[in-house]
Amino acid sequence: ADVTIPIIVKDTTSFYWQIVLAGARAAGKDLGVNVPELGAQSESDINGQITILENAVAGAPAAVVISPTEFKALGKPIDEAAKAVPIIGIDSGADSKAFTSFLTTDNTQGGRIAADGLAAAIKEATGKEEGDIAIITSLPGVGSLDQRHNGFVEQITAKYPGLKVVADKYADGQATTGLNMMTDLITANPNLVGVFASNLIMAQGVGQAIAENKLGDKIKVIGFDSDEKTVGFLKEGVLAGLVVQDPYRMGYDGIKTALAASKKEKVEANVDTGANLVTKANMADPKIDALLNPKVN
Amino acid sequence: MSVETTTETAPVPKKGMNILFGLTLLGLLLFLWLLLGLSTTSFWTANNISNLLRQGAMTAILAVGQTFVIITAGIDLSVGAVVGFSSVTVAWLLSHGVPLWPAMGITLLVGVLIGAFHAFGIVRMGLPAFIITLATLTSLRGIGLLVTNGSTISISNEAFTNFSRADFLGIPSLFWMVIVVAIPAYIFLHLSRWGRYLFAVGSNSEAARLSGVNVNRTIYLAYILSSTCAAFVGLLLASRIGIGNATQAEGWELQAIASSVIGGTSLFGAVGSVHGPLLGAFILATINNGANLLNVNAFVQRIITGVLIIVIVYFDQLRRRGSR
Amino acid sequence: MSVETTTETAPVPKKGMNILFGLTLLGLLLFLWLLLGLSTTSFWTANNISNLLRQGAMTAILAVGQTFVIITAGIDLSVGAVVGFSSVTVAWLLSHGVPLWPAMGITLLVGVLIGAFHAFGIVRMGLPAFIITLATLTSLRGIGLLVTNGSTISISNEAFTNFSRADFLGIPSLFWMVIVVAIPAYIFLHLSRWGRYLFAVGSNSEAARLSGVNVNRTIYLAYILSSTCAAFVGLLLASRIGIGNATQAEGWELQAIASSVIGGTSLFGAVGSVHGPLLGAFILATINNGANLLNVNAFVQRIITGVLIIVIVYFDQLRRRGSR
Amino acid sequence: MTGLYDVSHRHEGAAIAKHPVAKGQPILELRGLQKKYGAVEALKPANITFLSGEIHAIVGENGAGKSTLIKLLTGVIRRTSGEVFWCGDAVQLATPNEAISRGINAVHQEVVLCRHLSVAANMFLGDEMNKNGLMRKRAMTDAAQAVLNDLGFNLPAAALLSDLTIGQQQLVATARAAMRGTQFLIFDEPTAYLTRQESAQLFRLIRRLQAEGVTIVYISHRMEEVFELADRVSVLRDGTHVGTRNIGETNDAELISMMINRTIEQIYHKETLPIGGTIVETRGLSGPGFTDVSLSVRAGEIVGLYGLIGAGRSEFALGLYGRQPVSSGEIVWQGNPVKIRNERVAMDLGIALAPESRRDQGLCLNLPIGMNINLPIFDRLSNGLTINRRRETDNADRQINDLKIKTPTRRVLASAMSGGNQQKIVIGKWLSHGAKLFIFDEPTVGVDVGTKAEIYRLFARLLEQGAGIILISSYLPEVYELSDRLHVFRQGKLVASHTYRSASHEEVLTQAIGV
Ligand SMILES: Nc1ncnc2c1ncn2[C@@H]1O[C@H](COP(=O)(O)OP(=O)(O)OP(=O)(O)O)[C@@H](O)[C@H]1O
Ligand SMILES: Nc1ncnc2c1ncn2[C@@H]1O[C@H](COP(=O)(O)OP(=O)(O)OP(=O)(O)O)[C@@H](O)[C@H]1O
Ligand SMILES: [Mg+2]
Ligand SMILES: [Mg+2]
Repeated sequence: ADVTIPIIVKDTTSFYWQIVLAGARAAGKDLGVNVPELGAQSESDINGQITILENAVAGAPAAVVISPTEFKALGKPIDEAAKAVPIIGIDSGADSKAFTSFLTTDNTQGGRIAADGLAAAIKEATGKEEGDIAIITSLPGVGSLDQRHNGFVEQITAKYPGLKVVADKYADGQATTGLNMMTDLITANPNLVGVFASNLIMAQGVGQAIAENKLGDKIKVIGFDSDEKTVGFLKEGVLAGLVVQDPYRMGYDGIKTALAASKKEKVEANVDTGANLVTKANMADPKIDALLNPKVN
Repeated sequence: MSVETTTETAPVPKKGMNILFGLTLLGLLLFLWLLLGLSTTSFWTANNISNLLRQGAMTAILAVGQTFVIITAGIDLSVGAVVGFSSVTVAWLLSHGVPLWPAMGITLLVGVLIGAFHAFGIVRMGLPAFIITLATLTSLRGIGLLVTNGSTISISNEAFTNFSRADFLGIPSLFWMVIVVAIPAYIFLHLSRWGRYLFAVGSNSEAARLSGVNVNRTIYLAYILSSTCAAFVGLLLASRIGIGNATQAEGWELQAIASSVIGGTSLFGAVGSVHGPLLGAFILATINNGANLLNVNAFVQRIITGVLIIVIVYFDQLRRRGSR
Repeated sequence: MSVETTTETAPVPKKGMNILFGLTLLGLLLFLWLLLGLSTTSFWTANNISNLLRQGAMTAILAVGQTFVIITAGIDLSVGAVVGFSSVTVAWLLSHGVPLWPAMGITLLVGVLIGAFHAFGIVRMGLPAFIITLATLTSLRGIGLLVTNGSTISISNEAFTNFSRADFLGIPSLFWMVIVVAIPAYIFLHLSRWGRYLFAVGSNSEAARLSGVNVNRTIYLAYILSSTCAAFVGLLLASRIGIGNATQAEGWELQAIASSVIGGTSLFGAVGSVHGPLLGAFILATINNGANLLNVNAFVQRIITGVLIIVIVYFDQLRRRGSR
Repeated sequence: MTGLYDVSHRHEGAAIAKHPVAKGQPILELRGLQKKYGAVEALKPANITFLSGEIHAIVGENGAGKSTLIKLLTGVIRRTSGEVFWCGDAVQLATPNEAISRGINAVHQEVVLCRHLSVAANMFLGDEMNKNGLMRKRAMTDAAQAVLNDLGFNLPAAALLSDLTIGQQQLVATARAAMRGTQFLIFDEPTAYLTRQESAQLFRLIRRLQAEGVTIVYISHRMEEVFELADRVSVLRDGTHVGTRNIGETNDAELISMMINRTIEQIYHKETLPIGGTIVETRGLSGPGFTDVSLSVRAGEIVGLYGLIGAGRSEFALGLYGRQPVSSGEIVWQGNPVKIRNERVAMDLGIALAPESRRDQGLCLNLPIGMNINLPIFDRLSNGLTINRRRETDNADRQINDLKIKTPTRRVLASAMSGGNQQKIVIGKWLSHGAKLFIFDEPTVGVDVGTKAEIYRLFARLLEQGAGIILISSYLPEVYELSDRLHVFRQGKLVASHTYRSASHEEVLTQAIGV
């Protein structure tokens, strides 16, 4: 395999991106492509990702698959890189027209799905789409989290006037902080009926707070992404739902598309890999089950 | 009024002052609690006080361990990484079928080894504490991520994960753990000769050595205690969030150091106590808890924390200077 | 073989050793380059060398600023936050219609003010450098997030954003900026009397004061230089990423400190140079660049970085001890 | 501009001595000058006048306030109240800078220089030679070397300060003060770490400065120096200025009784005791700084070690104590050959070392006095896990009483003590520990006459209890009068040995210098 196609994710220390990498790895094996797995170690490390992109391009690969960590910031570097190699975007966009192909999961749409899911769960529990809700964001200044946040707020304002966002919190990327914030929110807002925890780590922390206080029936939590822990929470009814993307497919198809592009084959310019709401009710679906249990290793 | 207070001959509180100072910090804490009680309805609920005690507990234990090191005029930047790494260690062991008690024992032992490695680097290799602990910080996170492949290991042992939620005599078990650590720590630091040796080494290691103090052993002791406290906190964290994850507890080292300094520990060594860092940690926890209850903007909360650190440490300095 | 090297009576390198040591670090850097040239085909390409020079540039400038502070036996933990805050400042100013040059000037001025505030805290309020800069770290991130409302501010000024990608005489503009900073820094530190005062204050501030050195002013100078370097790096970062974002450059302070120490600066003060930190920064950049080219697992990369920091600083210590 | 050398430009154009003061007229007047540290009144309101061109000695017990007075005059600390008139003008003297730019300079009791800088850099610190904004390093090194040579100090200007011994550092501080254009120069116990020979050089320097019109203030605990140098002498007691005398109109006895309010018949307290068995013997001991030293100490005797600065006596002591590795030779302890690998081994054998530098080796300055005194014996004060508080405080208080350490309580930090009192803490620490062999390295540096006599009496008490003492001192009268056997060191070697008073001062000195 002398064809090299590096994949650059946003944060190698997160489970979500490890699934993307696993998909890419599988594609590499299937297609006989050498796939260096690259990425910054925090979604907020923009400069780090630019650096990695530069380094990757310097290795003269056949193509590069990248998930831009910030829309505006990665625009120019991708323009620059695209002069040398075809660039395939996955997950999130960038301010560049140079992508050969683009496989997204629309994070804004994910936020909207979370809002719908939360409203439905609240309605199921209380009979009405009314009450106080809160948003907990893992880290400020991260593009995809911002989009989820905005999509969520947009949808709530537009469709569910009865739901009121009483707290809009930012943590520091630590599950414990999410947990502490949640316990304090419970204390401060006795009428809280729902929470949107917009990534995996926050869903874990918030879920733990709900579990500790046995409030799964009263406070409905929608998380984002999944792992063993949060799926367990879902089963126990601690979490009401998870918005799950298809990271495995994104990684797999990303490499596949990149290989095609490097051979100058025609590839589709835009692919939406979609986002799904998983609840206790539909988690047994084979399609959903595959999403929840990706073949990571 | 001059920089001399920041050199190694920084002023030191008198014995009596020490207790007074402890009281004043306690006063500050009580004052904050009073204030929050007046401005929110939910602060003085049993539930919230439990939460508060839980929230401050882990930093408090880290801060006590850190204080031993700072008293010897050292610093331990690795504690956050050790916490994360320990959560991974115990989760990994449990998921590989190791029974609970041995798994916890091994995790603590790993803490001991990490501390011994730090002391080795300082004593035998002559490295600055800042550097060796910074290096382990980096490496430990890497090892933990490698073990977990960047993801988390769930802990299914119910007994273990229920522990951090449990209460005993109405007080959260996590806070009991603070007491379990603080009492021996107090005896060690304030009543035993080893505590005195920590102070002596921090004040003038050459004089301590010529007085027959085993300086190297004292340094080993300090760093081992710090890392072991951190490993212990790792266990608590794993129990609390039910997962092992190498990137957890990021930045906790700075919180621990800040708690310690707020609690009157001098970064130049030879000044510190056990009760100070505990109060410091709960003051910081109260600030966060209060800000959450008052629904203060998360960003404003950061600003307030920074400002309060300056204010508290400044008044501490004033008090000490006054006592001269 | 003893702990005394970690107290304020750390060994002092001889004059001649200083240059030799610089050479040896340079040797290490060249050795790494040779090694990477042999083990990868892509290392010695014009493109990659440009990348390397760009990647090391920002840390290098931060490390030089940090070195001034460390020489006075201080520390500046805020530089990463200042970088992020400056990127927000310049982006905000540009987006509010302030022309480019004034916007950059104001950003640098903000850096000066932050540094002055640190020195004020240290000199007038008697706070440890660790604490005051830790507090500003926290607060500045908060302020930046508040200004941007937790998001980013785009920079539309093409001249500004193209700068960091430009070359001049085949050398990346970012690396030119290193030279622009390093030359005056060298003259300042090694040839002017103010540089000598930095060393004197770090060695024994009381002695410096008694000799009529204005210790306070020297400390102001050191912290202002450090923060201004950081603000300058903030401008470069904003130019490179085309946005202002308060959470950028997280942990860069530790990288800057590590670069400085790898470059032979002593955290106990009074030992340091301008060329050392530059070499240190490019050694770290080379390690990262090489690991990427060799497709080393990102987690293993962390482990290697930690281990290399220990090894390099250890050999530095050995060399110094040998020189006594 | 006055001063010996034309290398300083600090005062060019500065307002130094607007009205030149004629010799013999008041140049500096203190009116009600007072300093309080919290409740401690270190200096009670004092009225002292210094006359232009005189050598004015200040004497007093430890903690009498001498250094405090000097620190006030040099802007190191700020006064609590009172006025100071310089050349007739009221001045603040709020910062060292102000004092220096008026021409007031000092060589402080504790050497305060930057150990990371070169000798030359230290000498020019704050007063560098510049050209176009850049330092002229070469020119400064040359100029510094010229000054050192001219003063007869055999020191390399390019060396790092940390390579010098504490005595040599003292010389650098002296050379520096002499070099700076100055009108008023204060020496705070400059000879504490100096031997006879260097002291003589220093005195020549002081006389040269006086001839140039510089006013000198000279603080010392050595009476003979005061009588040799001074024109007038002021006495402080407990922070009070008790009087000023013309040197011709007073004598030893009067000054001592002014200082301590009583008289001392005999300073060098020496009892002849029966000499016991050999406690320790070194055979051809070599290590860093000393080679082939063979000597022995018997119970009941004081073995004195004399030599010039850097002769290797302290290094020998540290080697014997296990602090530094011994490269060859043998140590025999009460008949058995032993290897002393570290300090703990030495202590367990029964060796105690009171080191020479109280700041660097002797004291934990920012810890309380009591903790310092008890440091070697905490294991003995503990019952298993915890320390017995009662025994801890009793022991500290006993040493404070016995040694008359001037402090309200054992809780005061060691850093708040005067130089001499700090020295007493170091000694007290080892008295409470007890030992068979005591090594005292410069035990009376900075200690006042009265306390010196007490320390010598303590020596006698230790000897009576069957201990042996190695006394290292650069103060010849002390070693000469106290030692049962006196060994002379030169360049790391033991070059001569004498029994009690068997050689003259001159003979011993000649052997130490080696001419
Ligand atoms: N920083 C300080 N804080 C409190 N008290 C102090 C401080 N410095 C000095 N003192 C006290 O002031 C008094 C005078 O001290 P000073 O150093 O002037 O004595 P001295 O005459 O120089 O003695 P010595 O001969 O021992 O050097 C002493 O009682 C001392 O304890
Ligand atoms: N760490 C060291 N390494 C090498 N040589 C040293 C060291 N310390 C001191 N020396 C040298 O050893 C010699 C003996 O110094 P030492 O301090 O023992 O002399 P001393 O007789 O006690 O004189 P002093 O009166 O200065 O204390 C000196 O020449 C000194 O420069
Ligand atoms: Mg004195
Ligand atoms: Mg000596």
